[in-house]
Amino acid sequence: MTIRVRYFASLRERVGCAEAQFNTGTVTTVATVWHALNPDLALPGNTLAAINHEYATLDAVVHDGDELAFFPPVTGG
Amino acid sequence: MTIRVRYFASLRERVGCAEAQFNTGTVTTVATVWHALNPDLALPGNTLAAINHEYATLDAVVHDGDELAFFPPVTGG
Amino acid sequence: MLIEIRETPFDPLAELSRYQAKPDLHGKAGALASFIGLMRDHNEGDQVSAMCLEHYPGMTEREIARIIDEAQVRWPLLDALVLHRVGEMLPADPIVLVAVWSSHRAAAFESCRYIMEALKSRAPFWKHETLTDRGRWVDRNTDGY
Amino acid sequence: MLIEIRETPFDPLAELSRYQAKPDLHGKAGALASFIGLMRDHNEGDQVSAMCLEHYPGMTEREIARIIDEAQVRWPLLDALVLHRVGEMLPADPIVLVAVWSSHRAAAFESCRYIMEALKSRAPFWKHETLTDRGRWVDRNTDGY
Repeated sequence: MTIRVRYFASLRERVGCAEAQFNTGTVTTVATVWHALNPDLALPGNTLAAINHEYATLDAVVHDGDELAFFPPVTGG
Repeated sequence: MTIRVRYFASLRERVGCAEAQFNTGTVTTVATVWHALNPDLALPGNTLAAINHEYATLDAVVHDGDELAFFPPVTGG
Repeated sequence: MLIEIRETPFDPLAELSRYQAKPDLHGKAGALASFIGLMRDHNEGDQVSAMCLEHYPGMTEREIARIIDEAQVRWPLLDALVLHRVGEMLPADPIVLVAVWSSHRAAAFESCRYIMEALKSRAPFWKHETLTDRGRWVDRNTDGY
Repeated sequence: MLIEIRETPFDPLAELSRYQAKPDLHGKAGALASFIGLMRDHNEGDQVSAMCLEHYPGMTEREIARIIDEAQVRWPLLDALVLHRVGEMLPADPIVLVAVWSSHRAAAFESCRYIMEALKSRAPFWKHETLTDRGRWVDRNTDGY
């Protein structure tokens, strides 16, 4: 299955890219995707994640075709 | 001494006038002025009073030249 | 700071735009909280076709100024604007505008509501409604908290 | 109900005027509470000369819609309008407008603040400030209560 991964704001700068693709044959969680794609970068403690535009926890399961986003605390308004 | 007395809104309609003058030679309170001017009309329980544009209690003393106002609960905004 | 009682219809958003252009707010104000009270065509289950707002000239302005002073003691405000209509009005007419500028939003939100609630409970205004078949004085304001 | 993300400067009071003209609000709305967030020229002791607001297109709009839905469950609202700026902006530029119409003022005040606070804590926007000598990401929003 294929997951579209997106990074925003300061986290995008730290990771060094805005978007990546993740392919796997097994059941995968949000945290697993991060570690597989960023083996040398610990997930910052305040990172937020969203699956298909909805907030998700780090142990949430991702499915084929999902869009998974990682971003720092929001600062709008 | 002379006190200018004003009535507003529904209280003006009950009293039947917007403005009256009260003359006395002795020390006088807000309640005394009402009773002297309106001997047949008990002061409605929710009436508010102001002396010179500032809220006053019924036992506040009025002085020569004061403007004393009586009015019902306020309903602006 | 500006407090005005208006005897003719006013456009609160246009007034707010004009006031907001003050150069001392530029770049300093991070938050503008405002409240606009509008005349409804119904009240307590009855249709209301018109309304007349009476006030106590002089005391009204002083009482609103005291309320704004109290708010300025409690919160760090940059500026405040209060406009209130009096006289004959029709449904949908603006009755009152309360606007507060501050650096941060908590002060703006809280002081705007404080000023509005204090105005409703203390500023000497009285509403007389015209219903289909009669007129009536509004006898009290509902609690806003 | 309207939610829009704007990539160019907007005039929140003019937008509010336009939206307020909707015929279904006429005579029904007794209260309009609104909040406008403006860019300040200073933050955390530093001068800020410009700002760039990033967002997550799609999720931002959906999250704000969820927030308004929550507010509509909690309070009897007649209508709501949320506009938010993204991209490059300068001090004094409007960043966000939250406006709520209701029959009565308590619902308008409380839901306006609720929507604004929820937007600040949940809607995916990120501010990057240009200071005199460097740029920096704003790392978190201050608590608004």
